[in-house]
Amino acid sequence: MLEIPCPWCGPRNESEFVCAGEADRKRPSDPEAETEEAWADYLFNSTNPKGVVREWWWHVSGCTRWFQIDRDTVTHEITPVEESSK
Amino acid sequence: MKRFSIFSLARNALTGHRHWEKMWRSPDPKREYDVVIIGGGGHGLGAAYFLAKEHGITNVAVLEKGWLGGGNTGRNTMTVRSNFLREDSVPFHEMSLDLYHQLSRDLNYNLMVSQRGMITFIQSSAANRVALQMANTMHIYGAEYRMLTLDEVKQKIPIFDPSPDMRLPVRGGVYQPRASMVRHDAVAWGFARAADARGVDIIQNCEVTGIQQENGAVTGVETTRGLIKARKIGMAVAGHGSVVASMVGQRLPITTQPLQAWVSEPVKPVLNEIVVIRSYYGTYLMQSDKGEIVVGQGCDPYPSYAQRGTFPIIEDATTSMLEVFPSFGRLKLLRHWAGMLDIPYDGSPIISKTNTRGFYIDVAGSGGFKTTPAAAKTFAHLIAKDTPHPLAEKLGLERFSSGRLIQEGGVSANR
Amino acid sequence: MTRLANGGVIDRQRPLHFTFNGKRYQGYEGDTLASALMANDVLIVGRSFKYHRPRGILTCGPEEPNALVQLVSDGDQPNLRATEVPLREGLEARSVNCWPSAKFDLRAINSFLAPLFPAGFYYKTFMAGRWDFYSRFIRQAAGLGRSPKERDPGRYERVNHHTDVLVVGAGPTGVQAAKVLAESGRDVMVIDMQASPGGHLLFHSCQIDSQPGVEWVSQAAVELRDRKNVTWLQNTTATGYYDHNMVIAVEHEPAESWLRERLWHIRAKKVVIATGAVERPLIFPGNDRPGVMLADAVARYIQRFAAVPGKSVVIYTNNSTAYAHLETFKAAGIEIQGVLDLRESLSETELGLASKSKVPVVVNSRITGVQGRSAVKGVTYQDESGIKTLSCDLVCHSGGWNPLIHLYSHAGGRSRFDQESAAFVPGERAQGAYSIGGANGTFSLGQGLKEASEIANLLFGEKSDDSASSALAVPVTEGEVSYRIDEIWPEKGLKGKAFVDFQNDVTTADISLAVRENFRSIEHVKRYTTAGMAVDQGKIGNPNVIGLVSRELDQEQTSVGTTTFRPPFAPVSFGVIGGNERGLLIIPARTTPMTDWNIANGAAMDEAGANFRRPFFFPRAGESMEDAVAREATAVRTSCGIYDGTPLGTFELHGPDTAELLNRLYTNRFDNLPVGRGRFGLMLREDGRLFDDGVTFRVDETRYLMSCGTGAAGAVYAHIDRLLQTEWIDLKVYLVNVSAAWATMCVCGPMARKVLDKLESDIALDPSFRFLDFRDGTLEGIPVRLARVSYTGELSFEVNVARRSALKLWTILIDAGKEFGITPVGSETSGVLRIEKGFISPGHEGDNITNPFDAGMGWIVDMTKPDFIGKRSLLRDMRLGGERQHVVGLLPDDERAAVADGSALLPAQQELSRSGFQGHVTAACFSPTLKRTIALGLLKDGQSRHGEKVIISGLENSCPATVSAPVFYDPKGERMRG
Amino acid sequence: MSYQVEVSSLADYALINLRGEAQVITNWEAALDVVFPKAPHTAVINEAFSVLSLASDHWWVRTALKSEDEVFRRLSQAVSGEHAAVTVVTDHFQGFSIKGPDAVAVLRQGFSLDLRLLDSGQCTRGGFARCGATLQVVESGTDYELFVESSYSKYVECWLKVAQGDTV
Repeated sequence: MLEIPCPWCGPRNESEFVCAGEADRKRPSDPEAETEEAWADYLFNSTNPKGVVREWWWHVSGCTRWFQIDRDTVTHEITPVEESSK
Repeated sequence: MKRFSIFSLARNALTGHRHWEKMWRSPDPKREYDVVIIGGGGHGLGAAYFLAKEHGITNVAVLEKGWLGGGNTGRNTMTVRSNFLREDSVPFHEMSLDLYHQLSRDLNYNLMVSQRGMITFIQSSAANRVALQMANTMHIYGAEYRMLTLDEVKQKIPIFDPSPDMRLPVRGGVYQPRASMVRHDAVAWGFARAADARGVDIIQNCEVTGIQQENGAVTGVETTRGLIKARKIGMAVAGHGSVVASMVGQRLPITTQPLQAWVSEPVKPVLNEIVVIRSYYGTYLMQSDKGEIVVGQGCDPYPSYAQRGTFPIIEDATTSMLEVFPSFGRLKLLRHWAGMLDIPYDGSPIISKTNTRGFYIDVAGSGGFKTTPAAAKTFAHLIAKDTPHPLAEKLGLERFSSGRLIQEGGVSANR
Repeated sequence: MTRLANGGVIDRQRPLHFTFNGKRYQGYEGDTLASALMANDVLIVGRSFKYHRPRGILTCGPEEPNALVQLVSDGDQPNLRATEVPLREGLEARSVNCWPSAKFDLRAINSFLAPLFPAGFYYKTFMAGRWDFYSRFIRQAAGLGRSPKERDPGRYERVNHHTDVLVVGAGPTGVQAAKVLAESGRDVMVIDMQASPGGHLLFHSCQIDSQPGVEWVSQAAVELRDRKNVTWLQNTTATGYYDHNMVIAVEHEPAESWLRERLWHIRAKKVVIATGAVERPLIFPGNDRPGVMLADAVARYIQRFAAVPGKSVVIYTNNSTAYAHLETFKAAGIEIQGVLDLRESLSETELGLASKSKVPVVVNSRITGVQGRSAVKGVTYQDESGIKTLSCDLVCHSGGWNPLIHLYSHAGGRSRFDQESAAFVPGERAQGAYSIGGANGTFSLGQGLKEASEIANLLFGEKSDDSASSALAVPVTEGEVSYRIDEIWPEKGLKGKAFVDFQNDVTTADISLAVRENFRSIEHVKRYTTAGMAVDQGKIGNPNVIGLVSRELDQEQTSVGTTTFRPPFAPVSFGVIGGNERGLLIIPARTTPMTDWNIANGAAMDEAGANFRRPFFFPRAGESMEDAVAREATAVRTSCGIYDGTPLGTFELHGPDTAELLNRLYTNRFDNLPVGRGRFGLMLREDGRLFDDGVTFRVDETRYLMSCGTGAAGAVYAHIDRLLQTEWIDLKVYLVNVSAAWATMCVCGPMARKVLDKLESDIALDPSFRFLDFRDGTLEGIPVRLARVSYTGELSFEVNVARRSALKLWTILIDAGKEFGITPVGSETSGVLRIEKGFISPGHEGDNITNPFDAGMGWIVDMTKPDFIGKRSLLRDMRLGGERQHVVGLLPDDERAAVADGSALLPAQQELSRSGFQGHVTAACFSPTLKRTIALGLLKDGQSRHGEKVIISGLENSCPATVSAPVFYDPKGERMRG
Repeated sequence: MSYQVEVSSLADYALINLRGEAQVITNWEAALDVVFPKAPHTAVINEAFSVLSLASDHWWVRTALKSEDEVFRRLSQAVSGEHAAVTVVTDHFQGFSIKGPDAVAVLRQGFSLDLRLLDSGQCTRGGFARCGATLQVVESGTDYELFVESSYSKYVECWLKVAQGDTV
C-alpha cells in the first residue's frame, strides 16, 4: 500500500488518491492541427515505462489538489516533483 | 516424442521412473532462425506450436528471459470463458474455448480442462441489462449464456447463503455452462513439449535487450546470449509489451497493471461452478481440483511492474465473497501473488502487424489466459501469412486510429 | 510418552478435557492440542496427502506439516496446526484427510500403488475421455479439512496504526532492540506470535546477565509495556510486508471481548525483523514415520509442556544444536541410545557435552532406514564399519537452522546462501527492513544481542554510546553452544522413501525425476513436484529442495535461488480480512431526504448510479411492475407525477472564465446563455463518445449551476477538475460540489402548474416563466428555486430546496397535489417516459461507442466553436465515415410483443445467422400512452433504414419490427415547452 | 460490550465554503476581523466562528446555524467583483460528534491518516471509511467532530455503530 507525499497534506495512504496517468500526456493546444496518428497516440497510447514515470495524482479525499510525483514502477519508490517544474 | 499414457506410466514404474526423457531440450541459440518469438509463456510457445503444426515453419526460436511459463501463464486464475459484449469478441473467445477442449489430446498432455460452468450474480437492474445484451450477442454466435432464477442459483450452489440485509440482494444469475478451468502451468509445459518435439528451439534465461532493423524491417534481436538474426519477430510478452515494442519505437495503447489472485487452504469439495460477484468489486472465485478456493479481482488502481499487489484489493474482494459465502469466514488465506497485465484501452486483445515490417505483436489483453490457444493460432497465422486470421481481423492496431474500438471495459472507463 | 511429574509452563491445577478423533483425553491449561496429545501417548495424528502414510507430530511451531486438524468445537475450522491450537475445556478436534480414522485409513492403499504416482503423474494420463470424469474422484481425495458449514459468527475489526519503528518478534534480540529504541524517545511497536514474550528462550534454558533468559526477557517486556511511547501486542502475527513499510498483522486474542480477531495496517518508518529461525529436517529413508521428530521440538515439548514423546531416543544430526539438548533429554528420563553425526569430527564443546551425558557418538554415520510403520521400533545406520541397528521408540534429527526471512523477502530484500551457516540469509536489504538475530542468520544469542544493542546506529546512524542510559550495555550470555554445521546430502539410490515435503508427500526421487525431465528452474521443480505448495508453504521443506536441486545440477545454492516468498507468513482467516464491512457497510447506500418516505410508501427500491438507492416503482396492493409503471406513466402524461431528482450531481462554477470553460466542455455554446436561464448541454469524452448531459443555469454574471447524471457525477467532477488543475490552468474558475445541499423534486404533468398555484408563493408561474427559465422565491415560506426542466417531456417544475426543509416541502406538494391525482413516480417509469420521448441516455444508447451524430443529436453539436472536448475525434469519425451504428426507434409488428433490453437486431430474412448481427435493443418497454410496445436501439446505418423491417431476436422469442425515428411522442416537445 | 464512546449527530452548525487566492483573503479577514489559518491542518477558533484551512486556496467558515445568512452575506460582499467563490455548504455536509476515551479506537478503523499528528484545535480532510470526511479535533484523543457528505449520513451512522462494537 503506497504512501503518497501530498504537497499540502503530507504523506497519506494510497486509498486517499486517484492515479491520473502520465504527466507527459499533455492535451495538444490545437487538436485540429494533429494528424490522425498523433491524435490516436494522444487518446490511447501510453509510454508505460518499466522504471521511473512522472504521474499526476489527485488527492480526492484530502485537499482535492492535483500534483505530480516521479514513481518507479518496479520498486514503487516515490520522489515528489517541485511545484514550479510542472 | 514418446506418448504419455497410463501404460507409459506403468512401464516406467517398473524401472523406478529412471527412463523418462526430457520434456523439452535446452539448446544453445542458433545464429539465425526464420521466426523468433519473444516470450516463453502460453501465447509464445503456442504460436511456435501452431507455426510448426499448421504452417510447417519449424526453424523457430522461442526466447524466454526467465523460466518458461513464468510470466502470467503461471500466475492467473485458470478461468476460461467467452462471455463478452461485442460481435468482434465472442467468436474469437469461442474458438479459444473450443481449442482448449481438444488441446489435451492434441498435445498429449493433460491440461486438466474441467468444464465447471460460470455463474455471474445479478444484483441490480443495470447488471441485468448488461447480462441480457451479452447473452443475446453470444446466442447469435452459438454460445450458450442463459439467465438463472434465484432458486436455480441456490440449487446449483448449495453454499450460497446470502444474509437477509445484503446491500445488493442477489436476484438471480447468468450462466455460461461451457466456461472451464484449466491447469495453467500445464498449458505452457504442454505447448513447450509439443513445439520442441517439432523442432522448435526453446531458449530460457535469454532476455531480449534490443531489436535490430534495416530500413523499416527487422533483421534480428540482441539478447543476453548473443545476437540472433531473423526476418520475422513475434512479441508475446504479457506485462512487458510496451518495453519490448519500444525497442522498435512502437508506442502501444496499453498500461501495465497488477492483477492479483490468491488461494485459501485446500478443503474438501464445496464449490463446483466459477462464481462472479460483479456488482460489489468485480470479484470472482472457484475451487481448484486440489481443493483451494481461488479468488481474483480487478486490477490494482495504478500501473506497476512490481509483480506484487496492494492489500486493500484483497480486503474488498473478501467482503464481497463473505456476503454470498459467509461460511468462508473461518477459511484461511494461504498465499497471494500478482501477474502483470498489459491492459488495452478498450480491454480487447491486440494481435497485429506494426509500423516495422516483420515485427508482429500479440498483446493478450486484460485476461490473456482465456485467449491463449486462439491468440496462439491467429498469431501464428499472422506471422506465417502476413495477413490476419479471419477471426482476428478486427484485433489489429488500426482499430485505434480509426476509433472503431472493441469496447469490453478496459481503461476506457477512467480516461 | 508421558507427562513429567513437574516442570513445564502449564497449570496443573486446571485440567482440561478434550476429544480427538472421538476419544476423550485430558491435558492442562497452557497445553497446546499437540502437547496434550503427546502427553496422552497419541502417536498418529493424521495421514499424508497423496500416499496416506500415517503421520505423527514433527515440530513445535506454525511450520508443522503433519498435525493438521479439523477444530469442530470452534466454528468447524479446517487445517489448523495442532501445535498452534491452545487447549480449551471441551475442545473437539479430528484428523483431516483420512477415513474412517487416522489409525485405519482406507486410502492407505495409495502407498502400495505409489510407483504409479510419481511427481506430475496426472499430466501423463487421464486423457481418455473428459477430465471432468476423473476429476470427480480426484477432488474427493484432495483437500485436507472440511470447509465450515455454518455462517461465521465471529466479529472482526481492521485498524490503521502509525509508529516510528515496528519490532517483529519479542524474543531476546527483539526486546533488547525495543528497549534501546524506546529509550531514544521514538514511538515503538512490538508484536509477537507467542502468548508471552521470550521467543526461543521460552523453550531453552540460557542465562542473560546471570539471570534465566526467559525471566530477563519478560522483565524487560514488563518495563517497556508501561512506557507511553511503546505499543505491545502478544498473540499477534506479522503476516506480510508491503509497500513503503506497511506491515499487515493479525491480533488473535484482542482484549475487546466481542472481537474474535483484529487486523492491523501498521505504517512504520523502519521495521526491525527479529523473527528468529526454524530447524530443518534431515533427509533419510522413513524420515516421515510417526515418532521421528525434530530435535529442538522435542526439547521444547519437554521444557515448555513437560511432555515426553518417547522413552529411548536416537539423535541424528549434522550440527551442534542437538548436543545442547542431551542434558534436557536425560533429565526427562529419556535413554539416549546414541548420537549419529554425519560429520567427520566434533568440536571440543560437542564432545564435552556428549561425554558429560555419557552418550555414545558415531561420526560419519548415515541413517539408511527407520524400522516400524505406524511407530518407530529402531533405526539402521551405516558408519565406517558397516550397517548397524539401534532400537529406539523416538528419532530426533536436526539438519540445521533457517532464518525466517519471509517478511524481509516480502519487503524486496535479496537473500544469499551462506556457506558457513549453510542457510539462506538476508543479503541486499530493501525498504526500511532490518533483520537482527536468528532472522539475520546470527545464530549466537550473544552476537544477536550485540546487534540489537546497536540498533539505533543500524537504523538511524546514531552511535549507541551517544545515549546515556546504562541499559544499552550489551547483555552477557552463558550456556550457549556455538553453532557449527556441515551440510551433507544423502547418497542417491537409497532404498525407501526419503521425504523432502512432508505434507505434499514429495520425496528425493520426485526431485530427481523433475530435474531428469528438464525442469531445471527451482520454480519449475516446485510447481512440477508441488514441493512447498502445501499449507506450511515449504517453511521446513524448501531449503532441502534447493539443496537437492543444487546437487543434481551441480550449481551453487545461491545461483539456484529460492522460490518467491509470498504473504501471508501464516494463513489468515478471511473473516478478519473482511473486517466488519458486512451487510450494509460493504458499499455505502447513499440516501436523499425523501428516501425514508419512499420506502414507507411502498417503493420497490433499486440501485441507481454512484451507490444511490432510489425507488424503481411504487406498486399498490396486487399491482405487478407493469401495472404500477402504467399507472404512474399515465399520471405524468394526463394529470401529475412527482419524483425525487436529488441524486443528480449539482456543481457550482464560479469565475470570469466559466463561460469559456463550458464552451470547451459542452458540444453547444454557453457563452451566450443569459442570466436566469438554463441550457441543456451534451458532454463528450475526448474520444468523441457520449459522456453525460444535463442542464446548466446561469445564476449570475460569473456563477453557474451545472447538473449532471447520477452515475456520471463523480466522473464529470474529476473530468472538469483535472482540466482546470492540469491542462487549462490559466482559466479562472472555481468548482464547488453542492449535490447533497439541494433536494430536487420534479412536479411534472399537465396539472403541474395547478399544484404549485395552490401553494402560497411569491413566484409568478404564468407563461412568462418559460421552458428552461429558473426563478428564486419561496413556497409556503420555504426558500426555493423553481426551474422549468423536463426529463419526462411534460410540463415540469423542478423544485430545488435546501436539504433541511426538503421532506417538509415534499409532503406539502404531495398534499397539494392530491386533488390533481399527484402520483409518486419511480425510475422504471421515468425510463418508459424517456423512451417515449426518445431522450438519449449516454448509459444506454451511448454504450461506449456512439457519437452525437450516431445518436441523432447533431442539432446540439456546434462545430463552429474553435475547440471542445471530443471535437477532434468527431472530425476523425466524419472524415473516416464508413458504417456506423445509429440510434433508431423500433415498432414491433405485434404491438403486444414483449421485447427485452439487449435483444439482438437481425436483417428481416434470416432469423439467426452469424453474419447477420445488425445491432441491439438499448431500451424497450410497453408504452401505456401509445398502448403498444416501443424500443430504442442501435442499428447499422439505422438513420437511412427508417421504414425497413428487422427481426428483434431475444433469448426466449423474436419478432419482426419496423425501424422508425427514435421518438414516439410529441416529437416537437410542445407539451414541455407550453 | 463496546468501546467507551458517545456518537451523536451535530445540528447547530453552518458551513460556508471559501475558495480564493491571496488578494481576496485579506478582504475576508477584514470582513470577519480574524487572521485566516494558512498552514495545513490548522484552524482559528473563536466564540463567533472558526476558520478551517482545507487547502492552499480553500477554507471553511463554521458558525452557529442562526448566523449563517449574516456571515454568508458579509463574506460575499467582501469579495464582490473579485475572482472568489463563497458558497453555503451547510446542507451538503452532515456533522457527527465522537467523544470518549475510546474515540481514537473507533476513528482509527476509518481514517488511514496518522491521528497522533493532529493536536487539539487542528483539522484535516482525509479518506474515511468509504466516503471521506473532514475532521476537527476538539480535544486530541477524546473529542472529535467529523463532517461527511450528507448523502452518506445514514451509511456513516451505521458505520459508527458497528465500529463501536455494538452487538446490534
